[in-house]
Amino acid sequence: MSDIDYRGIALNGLWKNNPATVQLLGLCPLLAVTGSVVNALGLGLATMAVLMLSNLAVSLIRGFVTPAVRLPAFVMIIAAVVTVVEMVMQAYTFELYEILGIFIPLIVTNCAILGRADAFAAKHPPLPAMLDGMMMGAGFLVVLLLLGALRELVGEGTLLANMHLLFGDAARGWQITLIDDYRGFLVAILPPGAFLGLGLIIAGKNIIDKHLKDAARRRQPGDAAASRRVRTTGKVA
Amino acid sequence: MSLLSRLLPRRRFDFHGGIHPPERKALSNGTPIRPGPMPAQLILPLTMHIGAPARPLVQVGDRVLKGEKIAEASGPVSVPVHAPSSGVISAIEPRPIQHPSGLDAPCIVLDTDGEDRWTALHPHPDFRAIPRPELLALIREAGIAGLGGAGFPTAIKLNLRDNQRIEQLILNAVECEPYITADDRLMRERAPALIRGIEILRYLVQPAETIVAIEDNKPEAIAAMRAAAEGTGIRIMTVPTKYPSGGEKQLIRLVTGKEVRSGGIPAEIGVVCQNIGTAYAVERAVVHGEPLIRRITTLTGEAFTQPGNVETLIGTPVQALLEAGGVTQPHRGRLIMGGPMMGFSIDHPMSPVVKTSNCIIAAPLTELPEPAPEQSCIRCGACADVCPAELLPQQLYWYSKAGEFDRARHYNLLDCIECGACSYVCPSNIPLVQYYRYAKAELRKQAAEHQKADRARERFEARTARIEKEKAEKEARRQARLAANRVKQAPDAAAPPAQADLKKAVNDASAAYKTAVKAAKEAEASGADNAVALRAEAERLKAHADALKANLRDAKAAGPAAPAHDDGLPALKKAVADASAAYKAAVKAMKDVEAGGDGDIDALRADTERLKAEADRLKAALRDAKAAAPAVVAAPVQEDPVAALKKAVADASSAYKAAVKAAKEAEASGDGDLDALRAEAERLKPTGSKPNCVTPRRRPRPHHHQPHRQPPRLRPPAMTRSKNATSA
Amino acid sequence: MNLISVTSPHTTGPSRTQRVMAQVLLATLPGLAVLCGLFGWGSLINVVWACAAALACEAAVLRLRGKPVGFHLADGSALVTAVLLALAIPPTAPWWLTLVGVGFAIIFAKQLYGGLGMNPFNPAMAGYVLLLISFPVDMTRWLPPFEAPDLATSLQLFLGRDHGIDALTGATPLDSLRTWAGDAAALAAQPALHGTFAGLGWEWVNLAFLAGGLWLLWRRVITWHIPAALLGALALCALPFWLHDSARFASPLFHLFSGAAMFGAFFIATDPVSAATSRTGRLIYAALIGVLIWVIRSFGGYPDAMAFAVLLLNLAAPTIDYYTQPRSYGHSKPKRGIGG
Amino acid sequence: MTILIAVLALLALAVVFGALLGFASEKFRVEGDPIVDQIDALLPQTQCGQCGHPGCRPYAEAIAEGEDHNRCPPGGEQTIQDLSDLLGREVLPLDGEADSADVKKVAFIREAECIGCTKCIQACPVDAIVGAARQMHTVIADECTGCDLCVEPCPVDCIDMIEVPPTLTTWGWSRPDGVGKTPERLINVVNLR
Repeated sequence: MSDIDYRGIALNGLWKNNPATVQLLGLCPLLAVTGSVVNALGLGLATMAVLMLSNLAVSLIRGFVTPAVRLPAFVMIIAAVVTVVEMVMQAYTFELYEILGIFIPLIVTNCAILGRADAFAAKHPPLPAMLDGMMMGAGFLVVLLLLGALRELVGEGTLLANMHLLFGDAARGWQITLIDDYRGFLVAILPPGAFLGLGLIIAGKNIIDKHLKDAARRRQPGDAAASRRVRTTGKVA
Repeated sequence: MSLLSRLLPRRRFDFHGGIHPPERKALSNGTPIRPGPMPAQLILPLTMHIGAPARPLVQVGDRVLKGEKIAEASGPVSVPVHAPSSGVISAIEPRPIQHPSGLDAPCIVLDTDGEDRWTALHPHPDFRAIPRPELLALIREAGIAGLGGAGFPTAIKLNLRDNQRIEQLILNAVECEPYITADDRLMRERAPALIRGIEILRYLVQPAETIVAIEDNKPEAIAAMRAAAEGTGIRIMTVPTKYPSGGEKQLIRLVTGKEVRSGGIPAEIGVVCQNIGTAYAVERAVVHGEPLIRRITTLTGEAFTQPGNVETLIGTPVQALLEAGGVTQPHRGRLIMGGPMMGFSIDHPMSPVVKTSNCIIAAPLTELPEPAPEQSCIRCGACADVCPAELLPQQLYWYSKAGEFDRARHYNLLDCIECGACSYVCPSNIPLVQYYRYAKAELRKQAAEHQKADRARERFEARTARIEKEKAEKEARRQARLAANRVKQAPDAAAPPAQADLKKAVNDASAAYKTAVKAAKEAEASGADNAVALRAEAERLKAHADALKANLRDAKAAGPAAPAHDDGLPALKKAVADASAAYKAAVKAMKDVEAGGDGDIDALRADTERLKAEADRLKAALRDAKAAAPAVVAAPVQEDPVAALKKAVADASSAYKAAVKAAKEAEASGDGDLDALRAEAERLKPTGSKPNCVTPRRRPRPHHHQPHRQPPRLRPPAMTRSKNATSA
Repeated sequence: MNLISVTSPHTTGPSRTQRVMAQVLLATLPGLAVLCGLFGWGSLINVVWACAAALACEAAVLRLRGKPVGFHLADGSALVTAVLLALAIPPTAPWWLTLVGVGFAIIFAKQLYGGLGMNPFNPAMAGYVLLLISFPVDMTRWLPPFEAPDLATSLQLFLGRDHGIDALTGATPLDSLRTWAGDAAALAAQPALHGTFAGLGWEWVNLAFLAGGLWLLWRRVITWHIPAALLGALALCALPFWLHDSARFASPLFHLFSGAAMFGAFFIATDPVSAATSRTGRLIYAALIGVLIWVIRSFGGYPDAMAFAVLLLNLAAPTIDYYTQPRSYGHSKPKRGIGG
Repeated sequence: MTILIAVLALLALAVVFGALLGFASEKFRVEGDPIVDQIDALLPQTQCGQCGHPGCRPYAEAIAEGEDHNRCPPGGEQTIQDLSDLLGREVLPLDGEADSADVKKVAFIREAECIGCTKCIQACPVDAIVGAARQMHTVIADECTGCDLCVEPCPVDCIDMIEVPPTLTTWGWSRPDGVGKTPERLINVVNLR
């Protein structure tokens, strides 16, 4: 564990092992709150903060917790961190807190967080653990934002509406109306839209991955002509 | 079968599903049976039936007469082959035969001489004079295998166990497949002979009632059979025209309402089912003494200019029949042996007609066009509606297609009779039957592979064990050589008292080894899985004993030791405690084994006795020592013999426990848990730091209460020895 | 010798997928004719447009999936989906509405699941539900019967020109019932509710679809199980409640002949791909659809419920099949579990 | 003070549940799942060593300890799939050389050329070669797993791997080509052994 591959951690969280599109974790809040960019951003940031803090805490206690009780311990840490985040949001972005409602406390049950605590933070020192939390959170946030933007755009024809909920009155003018006089495609805002949208995002990622893989294979010189031990040298008479 | 059931109108039964394909029987049923051609060459496959191939009795160049046996049955499920005409055997070699695979199979090729000279025949017009077993042998020797279906040796079907009561003998004259009219014509023209054949079958199985089932689309045949059966008590029963009512299981359901258990045979429910053509062959064989060398085969399909039924010699190449039936050459389209539903296409026109070939269809593409491409299944469920076995063809299709053969089997794939009704109705042209055949073949393949893998694993493990053993023996020999050298170098000395205990330990260890060997042998004899592991365990114990022996030798070499009282009371006490703990453990283990029933109780009991004696002896020694030197200072001058003794006792008891464990495993022989044993061995290994060698759950209780503490490490014997050697 | 060596059976029955699809299409003609007669050319225009859109979508996806386009297009399943969907949406639907619905039905509900035979949901109904929840206003704008607009108006509507459309529209019988349920006087005043024997105009639509359905039955394209169970269950549910409180609950006759009951029973629920397979299973499946239709119509948020009921039971179809497996010959009881 | 109580209460809960869990994990410990046996059962038992282990069992042990489960050419894709199902691991492409087909092979010694060196006997993992020093060797075809481990050691190169053709008893039907394919010649012969 002497040299930590920070680049690998970042890549892992953002792309290769993205919690939302690859591990398919934490889909409940993901699908529920991504009706608009601001909701997505709010929940994404909260999740990211929780991931970082919980990973840090778990990493710090990793030497003291026996394997048998590690999960309850992790859950307690995560619950505490979530409570903190919830209170902060209640204090500073009350309206958003109201909109996101139950999904803030529900971050506790986001498997991505417990998963990272158990799979990574419990086995690594604090700094990489925190970075991992940040990157996983960022990966989650990116997917949330993408899905939020997609659904907001298709459903309402706008982007970045109601950003003042998160950034204060200065953000009121940020709204971009891409299509004037848009009739609204309601299904995108409704729950089915979340499933369809996420499905499309995952499909898109898989397509890109496939292309990358093909490209990588093309770049490599063909070593397909490996020696075959089996020699079929005859036929039964 | 009482008066009541005779008075009541007979209930009509039906089977699920079924289809009504165009019958197309008028093509061939209008003309009388005519004799088949006499080809220049007859090809007689050695497998015309289900079961083992027949064994040739002739050699190339032999001259044979018509009806002469040229190949004999090679097992219980097998039938002989006879020469259908006189001539010379020109070859015994693989030829293309009547098989959907198109593979070649060994055949006897007979060049006919045109004389058609019979061999001597032995007719038995009065079959009732022959005892039943002899009649069965006669039928078997005549080479009769079911003429309607798969070709199962008839004698086996008729050979009933003594306690078997047959309610119904059913003669299958349904002929439900389209096109085929062989049985129809046979019944129309030779009904009296058929009834005679049925009487023979009746005599053989002694059924409560005999029923000839004929589809209601053959009125002439029904009339002829009714007339011939007058006064015999044989019931001629018409069944509605529906495919596949001629399937054995379907017919039984149709006639009796009973169902043959999946995987069972009709005789279980008191039914014997025979094809009507078989009855004719039986009549020829018994009454005329003529073996099965010819059969009625329908030549049909629009490619025939003279379709009809021919009485053809078995072994006639299809090509000769095509020519006899006036098929324009070359024939383009389908050439089918059997009916259009269950027959198979033959790709080689020189394939011969065999005992089961009831029909040759030569159909141009206009009549039976090329199959259309398979389309997506739309789950219409038509296949399930027509399946006569009441399966879910669609599920079977999905599973077969996806390679989930176990699931297909779970959905009773093996009950599929491959009648083709599902494929017939499928709107998407899915070759369902082939999917099922493929899945069945894969299941067979898996079973074969599994069997083969198991055998390979056994052989591999046996080989590994053998190599291990050889290695261990080599190592033991080397150790012995080394020790011998050392003994030579050191001067012999009188054994100090402590050595007696060491000796004892050696004895114990070798006894444990012997017990283990015995257990292993027993396990091997009973073919238990853990035999190999037990063997390895025994080897380990042997090495241990050897090491202890070496120890003893070393101790001897170390020269005269301090007097007995120098051992110190505490050490002796400890030894006593250890010994009694071991004894208690042994008692416990013995009780366990006794409770378990079998196992090596005697050996264990002997062991226990031995341990008890040892404990007693040690106790006595302790008493003596106490009496002799009440004031001796506890601290011994010389530690080594004590340490050695301690170690020896501990080792012996651990070895003993291992042996107990091994015995227990042997007791559970059969479902031996190799892994547990391996883990055990692993734990016993010198690196393992656990003091226990018995599984935690079965740990003998006394251990917890004894002051005894085993040394925290179980050294490998070799190390123990070297340590002692250096310190000595 | 030029022999074809193929597996048995060597002969096949007359049934073909293409023929099945064509017969379904033919059987919709009476219904389409009556719809056109009552509500103008909108339905016909939409049917044609939907067919074109469906073929295009199907061809595009098949191409992307690397499948033989012509071979799969030829089975006619895309056309059936398109026609059924176009018949279900209002004749006032503009072109883009149809396009979105058909596109979703073909691309998402059918091809993404693997194409014909693999889709768990009825594609036409999936497309319909998508439109219904996305564009509730457009999807409930039916015209009053017997006041069919001329071809030009229909075309204008189809092209999306708002032709004072709200002035043209009227409530469907089921809509009126839902709005005024419980108020006997108001119900009596609703002309839509009082046709010859059921909802005004819609009774003829349903009769036409019934005729088409009976023809399908006669042609053995469908079996009686699904329509009979569906309609029977719907009527049976409606009967006691109607007897109990006829001001709140509609009569069985009204239920059967005023909405999409006949269309659904003969054309939608009978889709073999997404329905249950066994005969018993089909009876249960269709009866549950009937019950659900009545429940949603009487207590739910939408006036008609064919699409929702069918989709819900599509979900349940595998389970129904699982519990209605037949007992195979020679076995004492049906196999359970999935094996493996 | 309130915070302190809350913290203490939580801590107490943590301790109690921790103790409970610890106790339960000792008390209800599951005896080691013989996963190795399960893996071993899925391996084809050719004992060919192409995975780099001396036999299937050692490879099964290695897989249980985390080695990739895609190193078994005789098992092919199916074995990888089965192992993935068993272990809950990702399906990996077959490592190294892809065995060309399902073709079953057995070793065949050209007996005229055999010098009786016993090298192949030592190499055979299933004791399927019989012979003695300076005596001609021969392969028991029924026991041969077709692993070809005997081919390499032979100093005179007298061992062939030969395909086993299907016979009437080992014959099986092939899978139809699927949707869109005209079943022109459906009956392909598949060898079952």
